[in-house]
Amino acid sequence: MQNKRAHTLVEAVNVITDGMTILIGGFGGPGVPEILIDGVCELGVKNLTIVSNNAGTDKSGVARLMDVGCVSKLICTFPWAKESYVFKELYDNGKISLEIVPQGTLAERIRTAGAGLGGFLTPTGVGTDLAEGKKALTIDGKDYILELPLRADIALIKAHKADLRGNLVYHKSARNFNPIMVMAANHSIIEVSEEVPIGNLDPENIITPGVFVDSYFVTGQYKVGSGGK
Amino acid sequence: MQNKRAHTLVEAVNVITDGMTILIGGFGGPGVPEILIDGVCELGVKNLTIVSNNAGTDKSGVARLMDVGCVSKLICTFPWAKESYVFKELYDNGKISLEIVPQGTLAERIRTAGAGLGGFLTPTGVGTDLAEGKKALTIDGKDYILELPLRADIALIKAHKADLRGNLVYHKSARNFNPIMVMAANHSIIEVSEEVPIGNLDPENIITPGVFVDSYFVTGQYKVGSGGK
Amino acid sequence: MLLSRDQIAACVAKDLQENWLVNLGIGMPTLIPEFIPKERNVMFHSENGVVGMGPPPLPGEEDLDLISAGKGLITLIPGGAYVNHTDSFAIARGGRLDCAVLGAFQVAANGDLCNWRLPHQKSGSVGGAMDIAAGAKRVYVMMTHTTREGDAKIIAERTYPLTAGGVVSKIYTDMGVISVEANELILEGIAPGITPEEVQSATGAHLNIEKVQEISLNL
Amino acid sequence: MLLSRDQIAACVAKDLQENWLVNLGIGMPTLIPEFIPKERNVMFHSENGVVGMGPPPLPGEEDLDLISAGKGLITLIPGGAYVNHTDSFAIARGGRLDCAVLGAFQVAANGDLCNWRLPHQKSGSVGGAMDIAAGAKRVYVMMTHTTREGDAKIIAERTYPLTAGGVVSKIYTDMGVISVEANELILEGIAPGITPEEVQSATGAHLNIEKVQEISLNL
Repeated sequence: MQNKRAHTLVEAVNVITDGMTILIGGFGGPGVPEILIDGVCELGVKNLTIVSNNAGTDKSGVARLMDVGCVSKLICTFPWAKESYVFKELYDNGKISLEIVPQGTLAERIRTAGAGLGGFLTPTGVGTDLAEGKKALTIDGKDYILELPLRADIALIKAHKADLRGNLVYHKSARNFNPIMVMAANHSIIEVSEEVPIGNLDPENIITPGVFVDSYFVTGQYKVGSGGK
Repeated sequence: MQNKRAHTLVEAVNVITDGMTILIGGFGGPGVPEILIDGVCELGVKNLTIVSNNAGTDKSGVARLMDVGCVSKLICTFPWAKESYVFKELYDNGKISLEIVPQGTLAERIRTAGAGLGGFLTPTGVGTDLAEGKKALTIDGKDYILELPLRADIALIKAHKADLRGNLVYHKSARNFNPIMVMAANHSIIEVSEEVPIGNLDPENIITPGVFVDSYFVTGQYKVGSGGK
Repeated sequence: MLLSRDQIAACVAKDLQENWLVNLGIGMPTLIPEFIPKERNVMFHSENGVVGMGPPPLPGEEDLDLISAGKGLITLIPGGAYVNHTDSFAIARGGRLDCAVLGAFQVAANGDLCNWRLPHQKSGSVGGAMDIAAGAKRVYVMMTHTTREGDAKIIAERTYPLTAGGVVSKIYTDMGVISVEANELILEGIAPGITPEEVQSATGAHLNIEKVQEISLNL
Repeated sequence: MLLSRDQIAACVAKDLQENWLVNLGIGMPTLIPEFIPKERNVMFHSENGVVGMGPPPLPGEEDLDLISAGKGLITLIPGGAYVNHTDSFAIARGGRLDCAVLGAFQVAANGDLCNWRLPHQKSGSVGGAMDIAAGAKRVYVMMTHTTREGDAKIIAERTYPLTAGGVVSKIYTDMGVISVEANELILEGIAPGITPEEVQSATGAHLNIEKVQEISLNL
């Protein structure tokens, strides 16, 4: 059976190269793969396009990735939070570009990519600035805009437990975007707190089947900022 | 708190009236709400449009509903199975009309309705007879057809357990269409084997949150064909 | 006297009905749950995948993996459930929210909601506002009646970037409660000690004041 | 001599690689799993929501709620999972199936697959075939080489209703194994005792027979 476990953080993330588009799970703090992000920071890659709900908190998570200069574009829903000052400074200095997407649309665009579909019609954003340049359709008298799939090279995912097949379960509101993002990338990398034997996860309760998982890194006692060792 | 429990089968199903569109869960035998169907047969309603993967097995499930004369149209993926002879006879005699939908498209059309979206682009069926009359779009050089949401008046759902809020879990491959259909009807009715207290279902493992459930009937020792008593 | 934030929250809470599923925007709307009577079953949805949001945790019972859309620590009520982001927005967009209570920069007389970007800003933080406003059965707005500068936020026609068109049905402010009807704004409730004329002069659209009643603060 | 159904299944099984996720159509393809070597990790997807389909249950261990897409009783392998129908088709359409092995009425030289409706039928049973054929990374066809009447099923251009265009990459029949390349059909394997000319004459499209090898029945 395929061994999906990455034995070091470097092994987990070194498929990432300059210019890639990366989905990063999380909403606020919960579900952000902080340790994988730490690994990407160490890699020193450039010009990443990051897709994530938030623009990071202080200098952690997505903010750290931007702070060390890896990111040239951010696709998110809520960039202007007080705690996202790293993003604000880069943006004000013209060093990062931004695409704002409504949250439900962002989730659905990612799912659409994962499901092998070509787009969807949503009522969200009709008549607003965010509909500009998008195809409009009226179905049964109701107005919709066509939104396109958002596929990525890489997904960085935080989960609670993985078994040896890569089956995943999450923890409370840390689930958020993670189970969708894991479906929508060419290569998914999972940060998990715990690895469990096959059979330990009830097949009724598995949230992400292992078929969506390319590799996982078990964090154990790893501390963010320790340099990927 | 809202009491979603229907105390009799009649109470569960008597919101159904002539001409309604009804989603019925199940794939093959597993997940078919046989007892709710029994209740609908007793009601004697007419001209129902039924959406279900199969055309029924022998004289049970959807086949029984057709056999007693409730159904004027069937939307399904796989009507021509040996065991679906009730449908075949009605169809050959011009007594029922048929719409064939690819299975993934059927699931997605139902989900699209439940998610409040207006349609989706799928590569499934491109260039086939089933694409006739559907809008075609090319996105990034790939061809898609636009499929529209499939919403219903009623969903008849089979689940394994419900708690008092209507949270549901399913059983093995009896899950199938049920968790999607329950989202896509104006009124959902659930057939469950067991009712459990609030807190009995782990919130991490609930497949259908109770917000999608309008009423449920606990089958207990009920036997199909006993006349709704 | 202008209503306090808690008093506005209490006014909204009074109108949230038994068995409703409600989404609360960040800021002022998060004050609402504590004013819902204990015996009334109102369920809260948080768009980050929490169906059945409960009050903040007791000291020592915090879980950093359980937050609201506003990023505050919360709990889950018994019988609540966790869902992923697409399922959470299927709830919102799919018409399962009986009500969303949102903040706003502007509300127009036709129910247009503007709450995601100010006109002078290059960009805004949309979050889930557009999806929730487009999908909820009812959109209630909770805000101060005017800007800090005293400008009207309730106006005849919006001048700010749109969040969702024609969706707002009720507006709760520190001056009163306004119902958005097909052809007019109806002042239903007014803060004690304020006159309908004062509310009208702080409002940029015509108010029908015929049926106004003083808000009882013993809510 | 023509290959038996089991022998065709063994030919397909030989080509299913370690760690692949595979969907099996109803009918003949369901014979494949028993010919996969025990030590090889090939995982089977059943579109009715089973990821990790295992062999039929032992007597006394049947569960009527656990069936394959072909409606036969099955088991779940350790580490398998249940998903709903949209998630199951997200797997299929989203490119997660390394291979789908399907039956067919016709396969054209360009890889067109026809397997859901015969031309004289008013209607057909499409099931999941169109989604799976459109989404799988590789589509293998497993069928008899000709119809019962002896007509070719592998032809230059399809005459039957299409399931999915240009998707078939390999064809396994009772006469041999054919690879569908960009510009030609290549006869790779042939049943012992049959000549390439016999295969060609039973085929409605040109076959490149230059590299054909006899199929070893000690698979």
